[in-house]
Amino acid sequence: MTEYTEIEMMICVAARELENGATVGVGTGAPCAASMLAQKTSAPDLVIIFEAGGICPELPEMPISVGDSRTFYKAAMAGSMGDTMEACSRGLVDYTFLGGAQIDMYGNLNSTIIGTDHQKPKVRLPGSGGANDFASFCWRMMVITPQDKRRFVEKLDFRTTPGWLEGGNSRDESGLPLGSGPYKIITNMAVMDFEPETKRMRVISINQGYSLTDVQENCGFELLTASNMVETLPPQENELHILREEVDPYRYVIGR
Amino acid sequence: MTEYTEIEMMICVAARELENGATVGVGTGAPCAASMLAQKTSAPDLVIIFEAGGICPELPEMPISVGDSRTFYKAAMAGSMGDTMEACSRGLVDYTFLGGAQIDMYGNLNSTIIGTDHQKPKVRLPGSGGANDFASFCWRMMVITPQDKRRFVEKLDFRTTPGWLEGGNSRDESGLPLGSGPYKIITNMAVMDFEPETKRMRVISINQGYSLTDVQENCGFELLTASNMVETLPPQENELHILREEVDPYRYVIGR
Amino acid sequence: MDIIDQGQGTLFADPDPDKAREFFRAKNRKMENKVMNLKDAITKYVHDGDYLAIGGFGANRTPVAACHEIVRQGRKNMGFAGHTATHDMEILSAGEIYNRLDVAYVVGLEARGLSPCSRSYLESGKVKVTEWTNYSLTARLKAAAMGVPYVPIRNIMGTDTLKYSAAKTTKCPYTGKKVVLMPALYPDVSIIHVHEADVFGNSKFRGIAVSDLDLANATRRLIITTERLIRHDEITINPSLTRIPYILVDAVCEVPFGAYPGTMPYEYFSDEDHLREWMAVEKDHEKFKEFLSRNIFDCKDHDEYIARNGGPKKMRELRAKELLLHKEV
Amino acid sequence: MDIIDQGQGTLFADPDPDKAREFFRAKNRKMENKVMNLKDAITKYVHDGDYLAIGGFGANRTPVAACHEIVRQGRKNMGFAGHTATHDMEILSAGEIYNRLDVAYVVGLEARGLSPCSRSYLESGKVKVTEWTNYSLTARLKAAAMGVPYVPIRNIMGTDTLKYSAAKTTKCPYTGKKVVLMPALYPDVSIIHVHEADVFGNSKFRGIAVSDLDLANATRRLIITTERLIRHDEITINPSLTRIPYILVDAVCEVPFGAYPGTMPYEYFSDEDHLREWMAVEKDHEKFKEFLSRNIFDCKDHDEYIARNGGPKKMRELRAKELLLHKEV
Repeated sequence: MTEYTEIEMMICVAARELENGATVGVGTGAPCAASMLAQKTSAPDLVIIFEAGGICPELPEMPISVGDSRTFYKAAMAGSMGDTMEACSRGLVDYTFLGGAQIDMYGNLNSTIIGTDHQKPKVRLPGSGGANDFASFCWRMMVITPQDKRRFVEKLDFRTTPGWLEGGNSRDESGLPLGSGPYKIITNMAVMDFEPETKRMRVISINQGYSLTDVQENCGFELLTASNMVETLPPQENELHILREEVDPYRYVIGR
Repeated sequence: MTEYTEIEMMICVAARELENGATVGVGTGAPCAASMLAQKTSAPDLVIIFEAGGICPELPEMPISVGDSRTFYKAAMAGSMGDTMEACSRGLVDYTFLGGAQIDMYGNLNSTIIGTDHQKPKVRLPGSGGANDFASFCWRMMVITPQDKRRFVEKLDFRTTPGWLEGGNSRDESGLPLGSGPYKIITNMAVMDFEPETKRMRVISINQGYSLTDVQENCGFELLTASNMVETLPPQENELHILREEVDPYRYVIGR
Repeated sequence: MDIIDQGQGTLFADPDPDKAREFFRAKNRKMENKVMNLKDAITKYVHDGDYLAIGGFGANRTPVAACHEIVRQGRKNMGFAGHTATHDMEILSAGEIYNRLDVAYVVGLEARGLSPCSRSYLESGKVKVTEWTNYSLTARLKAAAMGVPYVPIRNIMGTDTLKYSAAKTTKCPYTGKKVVLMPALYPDVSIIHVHEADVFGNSKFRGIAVSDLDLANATRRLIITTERLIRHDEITINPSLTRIPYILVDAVCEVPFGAYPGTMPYEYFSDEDHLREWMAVEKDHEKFKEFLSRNIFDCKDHDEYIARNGGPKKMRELRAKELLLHKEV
Repeated sequence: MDIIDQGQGTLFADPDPDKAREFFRAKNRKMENKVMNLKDAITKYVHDGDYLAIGGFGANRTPVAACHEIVRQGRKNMGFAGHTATHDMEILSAGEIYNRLDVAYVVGLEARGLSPCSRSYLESGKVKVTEWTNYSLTARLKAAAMGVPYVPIRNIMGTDTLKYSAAKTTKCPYTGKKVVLMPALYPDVSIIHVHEADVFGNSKFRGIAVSDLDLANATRRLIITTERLIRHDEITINPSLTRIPYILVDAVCEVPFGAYPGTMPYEYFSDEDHLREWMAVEKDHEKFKEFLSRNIFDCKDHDEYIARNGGPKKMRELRAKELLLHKEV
């Protein structure tokens, strides 16, 4: 059997969600690796877009910043943040990958503070950056994150970025663009989607080596389960080869 | 005595109103000629701005269109209509020259229709173009126009472009940017400004060869008169020389 | 939201950003070869009843060849954005292709005078008209580009231009100041003429942008006509120069002298004689019909139109004029 | 206008366009030589208490030299736009120059990790914070650039980001849809780093614009730092390439490697070792003090900072890295 790490696993699983010819707004790290891997495997026409203005680059190596010069290397256009965000707002961007210190059962994310006093937080985190923008505008938001109880929480300390808000129809009623919202949550243990009515997080596949119990025990809220829950297809030989040799040869992301 | 035509007269008088270091948003024809003349006489640092995006060009000859390539020849920037209009909206543009088929006592202009049925007008005119924009945003709007009763009317058929609206404080109350408004009206017979309280048109100087009676008889509404009304300084030798030899040698404007 | 004042004009295009999003969601994102001839592009992407917008500025970097082709194909009942529409408007009026018109600047050709044809068409009562200004239409395109239903600006208040527009005046909740809301304008189809494009539609042009960057974003479908096709690597070597990215583009048509008889900056100046001929001949119905046959209906394509109006020699003259070579003595 | 929802955050800059207009009315429009050294420019145009914005994107085309000079001169009580503020924020936090902060992205250096200094300063309670997002701040600058008090966008609704912002949610009168109004942000002073500028301030840069075009328009005062001064005729020969026109600019400072240790596209890549050193040394108060003395307070200017951190040899290495010369084998 092929050996792989959990981060490799998550990147490979994430890459498969991106269909050919789609657009994806990405950040640095695992999202970028997943998008690059998708381009080199099942989605050669995947279009990568960076929030600072890089549109459809040929990434020569892993960017350090979503605005560094790699993000518009041999690009179709080196535009502006307005160009990117307006394209997202108009509905031209299909996917985005986000992360955060905390996530709740509706896929809402916190990347602002830990603690309750906003003006004097216990831990100050970076804030939204472009996360709220991407999550508001892109059709399908995905999250790549390790599964643990401190991340998967009942109640966020701060709702930085919209998921399905309070579930049900609350997102559509909020004023955010219709039809957009969280899509898949990819962890080291499982893949989750959201139950269509309640918009609650739901396990749809479980990674090799883990059980549903593991997943639930590493989650601070009750997870729903899909009726046809399956085992997540593990990383394939060719995916790992391309990820290791072509996407991230210096192990910037997979070496973490 | 130096001979000159009425259009030459108006251009020379208009040019003198532009102080050095000011910005002016201009159209084609007399406004452009006046601005070019000002640059070559009293206002070498006058900055000319065109609505389609040309910023601070060195005009090699009279433009035919406010978007033709002369309007950004050796310019500081070939920008966009947004760039120009946003600069006007932010208050960076001091003067503009406009015209129209009709003008009323508050300096409002009509360049949309003659007649009363908007959907089936007696005469369809071009519409606002950038006139309403310039008149709304630039600090001081001026008009160069022949003086006659069909132009200077009691009531416009259509108020395309704002002057002082209904006079008094009505412009400030309208929502248009504060402190902007019509400044001088330059005709073949006289120069008018606006009385500060009522904002009604007021004769401040009369051109050689005309009397106040001539001016009033060629105006469809009652004109106020300034207490210190003077004779307009006629075109000077050097102004005419530069206008004829350098600004408009092919007589595109002064030959009309 | 309290409406202080509002225009009575008709809104010819739906400002709803969610409906636009549904369209854009389905739009092809692949970097594919989109080169086709202009005839096919107009057939495929410009339909009767569509709302049309034209790039450039009247007779400057205007897709004249595309306007001819629309008239040649006999489109009808279109909406049209009269955003400093001069010679383009003149052509489209000759074909009576539109019956709904957003006016900023129409019927005139700036310093050249007025088009009798455009004018009489608008005076005929056959065209439903809503009034705006140049910047208002730019702002409406900006709102669409931003994917929002409107943007507030500060013009037209206190005028009949507002009264006959479809704008609404409200109060800003931050400052208490009045602002006038410009509803988003998402054209169904637009055509922009550029200097250079690759086969995918990545486009470069020189000179003023007018409102074409927002227009390219705002429009549902976009046809690029280009003086020249270039290799894709001429785009990627300096992506800072890309003005319109391929993802917005549906068709790329190589049309040399595609803006003639208008000006193409750095390439050729307008043919003032021919533009004067247009305006003059419009005064006589029979002569105008004949003129249109010769210049549009009987021309297979723009190459033939150019050939009938002076061909390569004329183009060289207009190039010399554009480059101001007469000043280099 | 009915307010459906609104943030409780403080608005640190007045969105009133008429007040901004009064300022811009008095601004010099003459094309004059504005070249001065960076020290004088900061002294003259950056004041205690001003609201400051920094161009570029964190550690990309960021005016690092100007940030050092602001800290060196000991500015205090400033407002600051944390619009993907990474290494710029780290420097300004080291000097504790601001006490009011609009947050979009702060304390992090993206994939590099977090700045302990920025973080502890924000956790100290000494800084008043209002939350936004990257696009929200872009939109706020766009509103100011347009000379309007706000623009509507469609993000942040339903989140605490709205709750701790100073935004307001209202209903669009055209569509009935909720939109969130972003109040105009007119910074008192901003600094943008470019590749080339003439002595008047006409500026060109390559690569992504981030939000700098709107920022240049929105800000009351603007300092340009440039890798190189160029002759004015290099601007006028191709004015399509001008990104920032002179009329917006108050001072032009020639600062080679002015974005170091960040990236300047097509010129030099970021010095990742030095950026790591910054973050590492911040953990030890004494070491950090020493580090700041060596790199900021004891440096006469940016030339000296460059000399102390590898000088020409290092700059050549970073240039090779930026140009990906290691891939050319």
